[in-house]
Amino acid sequence: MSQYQEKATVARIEQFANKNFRLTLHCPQIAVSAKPGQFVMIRTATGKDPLLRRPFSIHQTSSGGGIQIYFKVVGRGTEILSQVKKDQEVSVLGPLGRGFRLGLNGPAIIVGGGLGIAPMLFLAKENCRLKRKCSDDLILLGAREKNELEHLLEDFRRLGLRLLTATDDGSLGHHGFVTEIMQSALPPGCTVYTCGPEPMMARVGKICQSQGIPCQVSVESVMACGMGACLGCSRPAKDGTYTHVCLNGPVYDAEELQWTI
Amino acid sequence: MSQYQEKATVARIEQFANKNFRLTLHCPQIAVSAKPGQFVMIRTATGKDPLLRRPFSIHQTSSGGGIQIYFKVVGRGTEILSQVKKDQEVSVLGPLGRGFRLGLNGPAIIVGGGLGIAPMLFLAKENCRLKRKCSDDLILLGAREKNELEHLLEDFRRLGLRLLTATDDGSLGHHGFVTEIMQSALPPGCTVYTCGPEPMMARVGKICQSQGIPCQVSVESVMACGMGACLGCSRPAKDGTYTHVCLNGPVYDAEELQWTI
Amino acid sequence: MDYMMPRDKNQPDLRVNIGSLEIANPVMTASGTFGYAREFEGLMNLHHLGAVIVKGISLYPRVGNPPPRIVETACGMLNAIGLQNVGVDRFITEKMPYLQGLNVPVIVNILGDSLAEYEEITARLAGVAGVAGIEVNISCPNVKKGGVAFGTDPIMAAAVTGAVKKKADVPVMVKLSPNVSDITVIARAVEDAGADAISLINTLIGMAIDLPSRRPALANIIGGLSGPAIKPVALRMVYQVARTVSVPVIGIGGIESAEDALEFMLAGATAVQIGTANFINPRASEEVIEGIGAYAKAEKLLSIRSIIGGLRIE
Amino acid sequence: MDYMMPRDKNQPDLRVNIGSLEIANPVMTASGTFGYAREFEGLMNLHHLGAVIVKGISLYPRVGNPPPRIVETACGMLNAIGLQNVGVDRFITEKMPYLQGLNVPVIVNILGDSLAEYEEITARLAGVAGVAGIEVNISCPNVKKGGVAFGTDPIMAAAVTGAVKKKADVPVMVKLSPNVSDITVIARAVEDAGADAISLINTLIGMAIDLPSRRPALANIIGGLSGPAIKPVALRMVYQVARTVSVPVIGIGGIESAEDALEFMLAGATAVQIGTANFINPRASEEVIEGIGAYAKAEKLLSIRSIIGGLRIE
Ligand SMILES: Cc1cc2nc3c(=O)[nH]c(=O)nc-3n(C[C@H](O)[C@H](O)[C@H](O)COP(=O)(O)OP(=O)(O)OC[C@H]3O[C@@H](n4cnc5c(N)ncnc54)[C@H](O)[C@@H]3O)c2cc1C
Ligand SMILES: Cc1cc2nc3c(=O)[nH]c(=O)nc-3n(C[C@H](O)[C@H](O)[C@H](O)COP(=O)(O)OP(=O)(O)OC[C@H]3O[C@@H](n4cnc5c(N)ncnc54)[C@H](O)[C@@H]3O)c2cc1C
Ligand SMILES: Cc1cc2nc3c(=O)[nH]c(=O)nc-3n(C[C@H](O)[C@H](O)[C@H](O)COP(=O)(O)O)c2cc1C
Ligand SMILES: Cc1cc2nc3c(=O)[nH]c(=O)nc-3n(C[C@H](O)[C@H](O)[C@H](O)COP(=O)(O)O)c2cc1C
Ligand code: FES
Ligand code: FES
Repeated sequence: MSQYQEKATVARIEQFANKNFRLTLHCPQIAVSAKPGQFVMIRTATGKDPLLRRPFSIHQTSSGGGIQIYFKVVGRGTEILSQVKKDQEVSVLGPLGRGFRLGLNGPAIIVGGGLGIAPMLFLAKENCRLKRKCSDDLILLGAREKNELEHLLEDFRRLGLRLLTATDDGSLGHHGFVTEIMQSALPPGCTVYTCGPEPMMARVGKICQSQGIPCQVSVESVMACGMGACLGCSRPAKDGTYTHVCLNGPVYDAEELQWTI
Repeated sequence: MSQYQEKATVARIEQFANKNFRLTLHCPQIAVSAKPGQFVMIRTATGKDPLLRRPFSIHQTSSGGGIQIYFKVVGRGTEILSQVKKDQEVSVLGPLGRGFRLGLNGPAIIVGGGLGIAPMLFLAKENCRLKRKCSDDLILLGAREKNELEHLLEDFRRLGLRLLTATDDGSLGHHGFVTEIMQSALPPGCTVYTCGPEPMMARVGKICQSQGIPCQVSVESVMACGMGACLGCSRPAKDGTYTHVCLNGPVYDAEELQWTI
Repeated sequence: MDYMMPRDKNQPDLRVNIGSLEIANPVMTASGTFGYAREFEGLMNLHHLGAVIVKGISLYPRVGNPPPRIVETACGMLNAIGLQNVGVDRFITEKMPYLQGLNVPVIVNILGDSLAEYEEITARLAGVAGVAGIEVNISCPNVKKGGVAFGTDPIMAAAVTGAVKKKADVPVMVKLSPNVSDITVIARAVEDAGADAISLINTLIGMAIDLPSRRPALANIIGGLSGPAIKPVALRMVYQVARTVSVPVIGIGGIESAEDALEFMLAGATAVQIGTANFINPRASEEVIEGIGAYAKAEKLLSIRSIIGGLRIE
Repeated sequence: MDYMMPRDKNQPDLRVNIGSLEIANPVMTASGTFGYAREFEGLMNLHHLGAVIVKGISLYPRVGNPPPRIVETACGMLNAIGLQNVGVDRFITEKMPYLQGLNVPVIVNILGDSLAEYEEITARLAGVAGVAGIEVNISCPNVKKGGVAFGTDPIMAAAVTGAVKKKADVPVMVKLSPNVSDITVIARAVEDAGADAISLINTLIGMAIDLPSRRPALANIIGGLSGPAIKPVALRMVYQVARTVSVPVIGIGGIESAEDALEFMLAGATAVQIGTANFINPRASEEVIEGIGAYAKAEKLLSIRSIIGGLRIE
């Protein structure tokens, strides 16, 4: 498992919704070794404040040595990151964590909500590549409103997979939660992959459990190091101990974790 | 004495020598009330690090509401400041301190060295305006080498005053210290104004003292507040007490201060 | 004396009580960071302040330490001003007239080398028009005890408190030093000795070195650390003390915004003081007051008092 | 055991001694910030380290605190990991084999609830191949004394030191807590009790609050403050302790760069530890070593030892 601390160059920064941005970084070592579901830790400040790196899922990689992250401005770190300029240098550490287990037989049902859509593009792409046949895969994406989704759809559409959308306000696709369209869409023998807000993932996990379908979830946690050194990113596991999201995750079998719905 | 905390807009940033920059800021309230020798305190970071504002002399003001500072990158604050972009917002506090006493009869001999040239342009201009007749004023500017000086000269030349230069390496004007050309150039009844490295100012002060010529110096000190609130900017005064550079200075009669030459 | 403006019934009630002193809002300026207030008159509306706490005053004038007196550190600064001040007599004649005109409670921060000095300053301040409170800085070295700070020993801290209380005709706040093993022991000692309120924290003792010259960055070698860097320590101590004593606690340390101030109030502070932030943003205290008001309105609080100590812990 | 590589005569001598332990350079990784070293193997050259100090080990495994365990603060962070670790037995069987292979001195940081526990861990570590030193974390609560930290009382601090010394077959460093009124008292106590070296500082106790939820930011309410924010406090304490004791002092607290490390050495530290900086820059310790080497070369120092305590004070 190779990891790198690279001085990445900003290749592109795009603003989608009001607070949603997509950042393309040139960091060839990380790009070539990244797996879907893994993440990077990025230094947002040049000074000592904010001090810690911020974790972001890898949205996709390019053969030219680029990686993309898709993020929302929620605080100071993401605010600074949203203001980077082309050609600026940014320190990126990665790839980190355990990604999705891919290439399984049967249809892949990929369920992303909100920022949880970020890792799903890389996942869908790579899974297709590994499985060769992916015509029965299905992508379900949910967001609050249309403009949080539409800019991302283009890249997903290019994969040629079946794609359904849902928005809380009905401005695009199904009017309601993405879990509502998922419920009836689970073919036998499928595997569900999900990332999104905790309640959404808990719900997805529960649906899968009740139907006996395997479900991989990508979860978050506060992180200081992202590489197993600080033990800060603990999360209660099913067996009563703690698991460390940066090392044992961020992807888990839904059953390994404790969920409060 | 009006002071303002303004959100200034960067109108222009110019790089002169390797580490020397000139920054033009639009902050009309400060511009209109500034006097030569006064300074501003600028926040360089958007985060909490570096925490404190940095002091800079006012290089010149424009009737359009602009002020200029001329600075050298010596640490983190000035590094950040050298990287501002046009239209960026920067918080500026000023004008601060007591400036030069101007409009005195007799020739003004203006001696600036290194970054100490910064306040001298504003001084020369304003002094000319107040005195009306300034054909016998003299400007002496020193620096380490040509490219630290030449970009600044244009604005000085525009004043139409007599101007002599000196460089440590002889690449422009007199080869040596500016104090060497000053020594012989002091006409009777003149007033000397100076700003530059401590040893230079001490030397200038001493020459003036020996010839009985009044000498105003602009000095530096570390500063936290720039407005008399922290008492951090103390400097030993002649009488054994401390003076506060931000309030009682930065301009003093050379005789008020203790000098070590 | 009544400092209160008639209250607008549509605005949330920001008043809080520090012993018998009612202040219009919970925001004061910290000693040594706001001069004698006048320095800020052009940059903010001084009348809006909950209270002004002036630079520490001693019995006799002090010239302070040689430079350098300050140095920046990560998210903070060290100062070794050396308690420069004009002395209590000149303070009363030269500074009080202006301060009194502000119509804002003036709290005088006092310091001394000995119990007698604390007592004497307090005596001279008694009856001075405009003085609404006294804040006792006990982080000063006790000359009689070989320079150990009054504030690091519960017995000495109580003795200073008692000495001041004996002569004071206004509420007395005691300002604690954070450089102690157990802040609650000191807090309890000064409460028992009669303190009407406890303010904390004063600066942490720190040091910086200038590598190129291999010299201490401060002429005094060590100095007091303030600013955002110390906020977590301050918040912890305020939380501990507020759970220990029953007098009002005033939170100080790295407060820059209304959010910071509200966190201190949740931890148990009745009011807060703005220190180093004044240097960076001269309008900091006014903005904190505005922000607290906006929060109270948004959260539909009838009185800001309702959040004091309101930290949710299960 | 000899950890030394044959020394290049054109390179400055960076070796320093911690009691009887000679290390190749004065840079160690701080306990709890470097895992068990293996986490960093792909990102830096572990063989370059002066020493590795591993995450604190207790007699029995500990699961640690519930989340959230960490929160960022201004130029720092708070942690309340809750001393999660695999316990001394699994440490020896699972972690030591890899560590031993590094050919770098391994110092084991130990912690306990009682004197007996400290003693027993030390006994189990005695004779374990690869263990080059023990660092005693005395910031832990003494269960018998109602949870007061061993490190805040000179008598308890000395007792722990004595208990560990009794069983240890390698040099013993005692790591001091900064949450005390007078660090020199504790330092003297542990030196008298036989400590071979003193490391400081451990974290300052702090707290953070999440305003929107009105809850403590850490599940444990309070946590340990580390990072650049605490550097001035650490530097001051190292300076004070180095002037008080004659055993080597190891400086810790907010060190991110060679400049920081050199400042601690000027203040009297024989070596330093890199903590929080490892999280931000996994190569931090290696870069500090390189930077110290470059400084020694530029300043034409025959040995880095010549700057220890070299602060110029007139
Ligand atoms: C493995 C992993 C992968 C991640 N991938 C992505 C991604 O692809 N895209 C993305 O946008 N984010 C992602 N995140 C979340 C991202 O790391 C945080 O949003 C970011 O660290 C916030 O930094 P900040 O400095 O802007 O906010 P801070 O100033 O640190 O926090 C500001 C406020 O936002 C809250 N906050 C923190 N994290 C979140 C969050 N995730 N959502 C909402 N509020 C939050 C904080 O509690 C705080 O109140 C991921 C997190 C992890 C652990
Ligand atoms: C009243 C006043 C007016 C000033 N006017 C100007 C001006 O017009 N142009 C200008 O360039 N500077 C001017 N200065 C100096 C300027 O304020 C400092 O250079 C600046 O604060 C350095 O900030 P920094 O964060 O880059 O350096 P820091 O990171 O704070 O310091 C980096 C290193 O540089 C050293 N240093 C600090 N100040 C200076 C200095 N003046 N010269 C050389 N080394 C220094 C520090 O000791 C430290 O070792 C003025 C200072 C004062 C008090
Ligand atoms: C420059 C300076 C001078 C100070 N002078 C005093 C003083 O005279 N008396 C006092 O009790 N506290 C003094 N303090 C401490 C502050 O009042 C305050 O307790 C401390 O700075 C922490 O708050 P802050 O982080 O908001 O600055 C001073 C602080 C600074 C920075
Ligand atoms: C996440 C974390 C875990 C820590 N765990 C331990 C520990 O187990 N034992 C110990 O003695 N110190 C521990 N420390 C303290 C560090 O070793 C160090 O003393 C402190 O962080 C100050 O140094 P720094 O500012 O460089 O991080 C820990 C610190 C952090 C941040
Ligand atoms: S973030 Fe440090 S161990 Fe996971
Ligand atoms: S810089 Fe604060 S008083 Fe001068």
